[in-house]
Amino acid sequence: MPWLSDQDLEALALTLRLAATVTLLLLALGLPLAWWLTHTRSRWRKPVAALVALPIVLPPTVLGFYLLLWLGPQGAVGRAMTALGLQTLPFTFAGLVVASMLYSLPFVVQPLHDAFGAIGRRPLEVAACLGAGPFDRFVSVALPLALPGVLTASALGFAHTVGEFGVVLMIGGNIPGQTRVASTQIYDYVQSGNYAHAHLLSLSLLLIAFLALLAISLLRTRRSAHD
Amino acid sequence: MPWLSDQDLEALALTLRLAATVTLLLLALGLPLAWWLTHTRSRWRKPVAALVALPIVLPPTVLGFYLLLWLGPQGAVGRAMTALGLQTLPFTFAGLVVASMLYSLPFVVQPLHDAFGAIGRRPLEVAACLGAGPFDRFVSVALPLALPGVLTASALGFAHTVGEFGVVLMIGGNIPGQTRVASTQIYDYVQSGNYAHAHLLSLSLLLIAFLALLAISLLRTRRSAHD
Amino acid sequence: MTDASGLDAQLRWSRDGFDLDVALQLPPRGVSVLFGASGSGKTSCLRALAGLEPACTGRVRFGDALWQDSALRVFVPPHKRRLGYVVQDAGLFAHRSVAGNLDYGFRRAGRPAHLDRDALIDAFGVRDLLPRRVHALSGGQRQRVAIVRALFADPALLLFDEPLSALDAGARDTLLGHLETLHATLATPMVYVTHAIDEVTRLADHLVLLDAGRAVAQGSLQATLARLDLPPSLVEAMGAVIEGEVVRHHADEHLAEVTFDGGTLLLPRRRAAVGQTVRCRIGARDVVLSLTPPSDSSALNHLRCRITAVGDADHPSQCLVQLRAGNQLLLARITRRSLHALALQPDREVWAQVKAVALGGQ
Amino acid sequence: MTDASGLDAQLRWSRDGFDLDVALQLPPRGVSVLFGASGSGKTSCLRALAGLEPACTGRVRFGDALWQDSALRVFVPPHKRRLGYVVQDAGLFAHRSVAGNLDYGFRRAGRPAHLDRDALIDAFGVRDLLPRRVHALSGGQRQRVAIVRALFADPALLLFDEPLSALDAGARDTLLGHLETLHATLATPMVYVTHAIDEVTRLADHLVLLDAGRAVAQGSLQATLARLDLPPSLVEAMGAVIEGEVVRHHADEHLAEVTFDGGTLLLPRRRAAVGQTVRCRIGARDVVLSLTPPSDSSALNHLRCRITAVGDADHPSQCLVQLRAGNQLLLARITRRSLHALALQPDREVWAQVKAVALGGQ
Amino acid sequence: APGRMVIAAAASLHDVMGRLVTSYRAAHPGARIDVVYGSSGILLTQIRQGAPFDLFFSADSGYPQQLADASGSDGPPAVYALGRLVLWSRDLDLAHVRLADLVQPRFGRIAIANPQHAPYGLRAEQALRAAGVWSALQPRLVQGENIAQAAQFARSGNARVGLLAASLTQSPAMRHGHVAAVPDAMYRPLRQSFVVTRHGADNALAHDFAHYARSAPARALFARYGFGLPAKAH
Ligand SMILES: Nc1ncnc2c1ncn2[C@@H]1O[C@H](COP(=O)(O)OP(=O)(O)OP(=O)(O)O)[C@@H](O)[C@H]1O
Ligand SMILES: Nc1ncnc2c1ncn2[C@@H]1O[C@H](COP(=O)(O)OP(=O)(O)OP(=O)(O)O)[C@@H](O)[C@H]1O
Ligand code: MOO
Ligand SMILES: [Mg+2]
Ligand SMILES: [Mg+2]
Repeated sequence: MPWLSDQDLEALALTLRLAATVTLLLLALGLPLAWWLTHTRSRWRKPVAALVALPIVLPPTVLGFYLLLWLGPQGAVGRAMTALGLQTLPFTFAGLVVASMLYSLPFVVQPLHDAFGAIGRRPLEVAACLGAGPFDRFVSVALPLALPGVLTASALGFAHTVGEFGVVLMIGGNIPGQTRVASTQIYDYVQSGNYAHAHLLSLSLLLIAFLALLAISLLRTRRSAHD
Repeated sequence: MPWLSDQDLEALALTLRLAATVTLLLLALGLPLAWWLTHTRSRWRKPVAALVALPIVLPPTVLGFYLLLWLGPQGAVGRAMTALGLQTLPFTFAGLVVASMLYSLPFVVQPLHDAFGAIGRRPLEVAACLGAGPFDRFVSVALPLALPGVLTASALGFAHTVGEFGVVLMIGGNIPGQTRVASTQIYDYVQSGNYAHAHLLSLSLLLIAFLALLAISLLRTRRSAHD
Repeated sequence: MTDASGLDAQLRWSRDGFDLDVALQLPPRGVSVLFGASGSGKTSCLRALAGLEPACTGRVRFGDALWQDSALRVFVPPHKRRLGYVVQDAGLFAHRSVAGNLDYGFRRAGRPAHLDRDALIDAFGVRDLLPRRVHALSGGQRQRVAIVRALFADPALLLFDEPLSALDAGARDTLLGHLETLHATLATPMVYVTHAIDEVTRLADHLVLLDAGRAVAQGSLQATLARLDLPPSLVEAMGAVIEGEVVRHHADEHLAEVTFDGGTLLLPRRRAAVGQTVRCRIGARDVVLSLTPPSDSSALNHLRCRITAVGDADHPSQCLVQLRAGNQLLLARITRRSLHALALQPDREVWAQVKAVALGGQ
Repeated sequence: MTDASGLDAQLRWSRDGFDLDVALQLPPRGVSVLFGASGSGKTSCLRALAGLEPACTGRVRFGDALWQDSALRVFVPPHKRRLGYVVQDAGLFAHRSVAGNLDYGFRRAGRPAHLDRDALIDAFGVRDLLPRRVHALSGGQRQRVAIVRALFADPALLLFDEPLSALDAGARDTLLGHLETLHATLATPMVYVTHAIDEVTRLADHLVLLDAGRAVAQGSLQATLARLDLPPSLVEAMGAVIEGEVVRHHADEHLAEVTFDGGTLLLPRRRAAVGQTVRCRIGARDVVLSLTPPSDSSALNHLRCRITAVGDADHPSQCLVQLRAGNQLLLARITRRSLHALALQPDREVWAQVKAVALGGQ
Repeated sequence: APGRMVIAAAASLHDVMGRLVTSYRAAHPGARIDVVYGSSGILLTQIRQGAPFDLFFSADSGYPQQLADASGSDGPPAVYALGRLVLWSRDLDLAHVRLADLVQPRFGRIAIANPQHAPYGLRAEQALRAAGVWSALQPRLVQGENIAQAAQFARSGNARVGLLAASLTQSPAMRHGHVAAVPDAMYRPLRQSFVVTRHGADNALAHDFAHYARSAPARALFARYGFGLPAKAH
């Protein structure tokens, strides 16, 4: 039985770093977005909601392909970045973050949207009458009441990024320590017939994920004991 | 500008058939499962919940790889199926359905779980006192009240299956008319440098998905006008 | 009271900081009122009776049916108990219109043909609401819909949790009237939670007083309300409930003459016909005592009584005088100053003066 | 009444099948009660005043502040109106303990030092509840927590939507007393929705009668309640509200002697000291009229009055007699039989007899 | 009789296999012939798990040999073409550029296929080692999952240059780029082989196509796509 190689550990660490970064950024983006979607009366609501949901249907490889074209030196975004003296995003950690965010956005926004919707207007009205402004209400009432939804969103976002493969494959370039994550590493093992290593790394990934999910599930139960 | 080839149409049709089949089966499986998770006091609750969530973190190709090993003629399941005179699942439509279900299960169960939880006990108690048995309560009270969650679950399940790539590639074998869905077809175009066809097919996929999501979003709004 | 066909419950239930330990024997007909302060366990009792709290142990028998027996591991789930439970906050289904809510229990009861739905809908004034979404109802409207919905389920036992507390006086009066009629015609026993005195006196046949999770007194309304040792929360309710026969109508004055064992009363005419038995409550605070029969006063009713006991009231300036007119007990609440001024004491004969209008609103 | 420092609102709002069109002028101090049948628009008014219904057009001015003017496109959001709004169903935060709920508005009001929180907590009996989860509260407990939470927010205007309807008589009485004390000490004006008559008579300084979305009458409590043309829903409430000065205490009999313009009354002693002004309500149904001053009767109070008018009551057997004692208007509800037997008519002198105990519970 | 067959082809055969099938189909109207592309390693795994592929065209001889050793094939592997590695760039003139020159920063990122399992990737590594720049280039190497993906990196400009299969650079999409040959001596020869799988053993069409793949017209096509040709069999 082999043991996890340094490369494996590196890939695992990178995976976790990527997933954590993406999850945090997605929450930072998704919370206000879902909130806005729940409460706005703007006529942009439906188009924006559909737009946010779109990445779900795009196969990750397709999404990755278009990102490669757009973010690359010939693409619109890439040209702009080059003009600004910035490095283009493909084959960088930042690029993985951007792509994974795009890819996982709907899986974070959707549960948040549902959770915010389920709160109803009453607690927010009560908070307003107790002197809480909009942002205050969001933080002190909406967030805690939507906690199960926030946890679900985090879990889905995190897990989805850990399991991310197609996008990473397309714009990652498999650079050790930078863009070679656990999923691509396992794939490489499988491809080269190195099943023992593949099994081991898969198992590690599963274990980590299981622990993370268990932790979240415990948080949920503690919270739902309040109902 | 090329037009959609017969192969493209075939792949699109197969994709929709797959996604619809998987979504329906997942709802049939996920609704009772989520319901059970919401209301059981069994000590199996948390392990089952974590188990259901696990597929999220598995990179789809890894999941596909293990399914290939297990369901294939050398695998445990495959051997059992062969012994029963059944065809093994890999490289068949049925195999894609099974794999996609496994892969998308958490994305269906999680929103359902949240939605059922948000209903609270009160409407169910009221229904019980009005003479509704457990199944009746589920159908006549829980389901309609959880409708936004059911729609989200369907949307995520459907879209996730449409966007499925890694699993399909691994255990589907990308066989035209049988297991070559739109996502793998696009990947093929991209790999052979046939970008025009890739763009066209991606666009078609997006359009279909956009319409489906828009329809669901309209259903949601009609429903949330009730709040 | 060990009536085998009524509701017989022994409920025991502890949860953080609150212990319920109640034995109830409720008659198989009529209205049993659970009365008690906020937090005394009224709702908990109803929920346990309905089978909504499996954590509550004990025994519940309703008529021939054993609903729960923790010792025998018997537990009939709520939907098999044929209940009509109106919860404290109405609990309407948000996903159904008013009509859809009403229909819910009706269909599950097998669309009982004997139910006059139109009459109930009109009685509770919900016809105009039928197509409405429940979110667009006012608090009182919701409560009315919830009552009708429970009745539509053709229940064997009605459980009402403060069903009228969200209603205005007018609507309440109307609904109380209909509830009175209902319980005369439906023969469905009702357990009724309230903290409104007039609901107690108008509806209750049987009264259970709850305090801190225990039943401190229970019995028939008459026997319970004329007691001198009730807790202060009941003082406003105290008085006599008299049942008598309508012997004559004074049509032009819209008055009814009612005789009972202890005398004759004139009261504002009600729907009751001559020969019918009616119930009327004489509140302790509405009774004035005098030593001689009063003349040229607007108070129509004067009953000759004998003082049987004197007790304390809730305010030190006052006392309760228990009187007997024939076989009927009456209560009067008067000031101690008057007690002394008139030298009232047990066995003394007095005139109890009661305004007819004080007998009207019940 | 065009008091520039009170609450001046002109609300117009149509939604499926219900039109609200109300003009309110409420005084800058004291309690204004909105009274009306279920569905008459009471809650809608409060919500509009709180700024929770941006769809409602019109104008709302509170003191110097313009809260809303649809014409000028002014709309101050609820959290800037310094409100204490107790909603009909308590609306506690499920994610916070009772203490956490209380703290919410307090912190946002900048932890006002002048609030005596302990006193409020004890007054409303919520000390034992502080660590509890709100799901574990009974209906009445929730309502009390909601009241204290609103008071903790140090509001400039209190909006109470049937805050006591979930409470039992004892708790209600206590709370009403505290609300009375509060409004005397806090100087915070209160708009109070209720359909309970005793809350109207005990708390209201100003009364607004709502019917089908319109204000059918408004004015001071005294002026409004002694009118003979009120809608039937108010008949039970009718009567006089008398303000007089405590001139003596009869300590051994626990009675207080109160003089007012039209005479002297003995009533059960309350906390008020000699020299203080107290309010007491004499319900129309508690007044007995006689032609001669009664003797040897337990009714302590006899006022010499002159009949000013006779009107219809809600039951054909009865009528309302309006009387004047000094400058004070009284109402008596008597049977038409007595009216004729005693030949009562305007300008006649009569004795109005009132039991002291009938003046006690207020 | 018109039959049906499925060909599993290595990613480096994109385009050329399509042409080959088209020309073969002209002589066999009515036959349904499908091509499934993938990296050679994955295709092998799938075949071993029962994939219904009749023919397996690998990018080297090792994978087909493994299949043959596990008696998963009908007969031993046969070489159909010799793979060639080239240096390709979208916009850099590669005239006179040798592999050793790649250390110059102006060449930016360099795309190769994954050396762990893509035969072309392994050859790229060998060539770069032979040029003595393998370690120096490490930070600038980006790996595609297979050689077609590496080509895509280069074609989109995300990698300035790529070490690609010559066959891919002959496709219409890449014909306009700049190409420099990599001397054969710098890497072990890529003897691209195929087998008829056990699944295809009874498929007459598969055997016929196997024959066709070594026929003169097929060899001409391979040559046109930049492959070297093995010595004529039989
Ligand atoms: N879910 C719960 N968990 C723990 N304690 C509870 C729970 N619900 C109620 N209680 C407590 O049980 C006691 C009885 O509550 P219950 O609701 O039966 O009172 P109630 O008599 O109906 O009061 P009210 O008139 O205010 O509705 C109260 O002290 C309350 O705090
Ligand atoms: N969201 C809504 N949409 C449409 N109509 C509504 C809505 N909420 C209430 N109504 C209607 O507006 C009218 C006034 O309701 P409101 O809640 O103000 O009455 P209320 O006087 O407070 O009654 P209650 O004493 O029963 O609480 C009612 O006829 C009600 O049906
Ligand atoms: O054609 Mo390959 O198997 O990617 O080198
Ligand atoms: Mg209760
Ligand atoms: Mg209301």
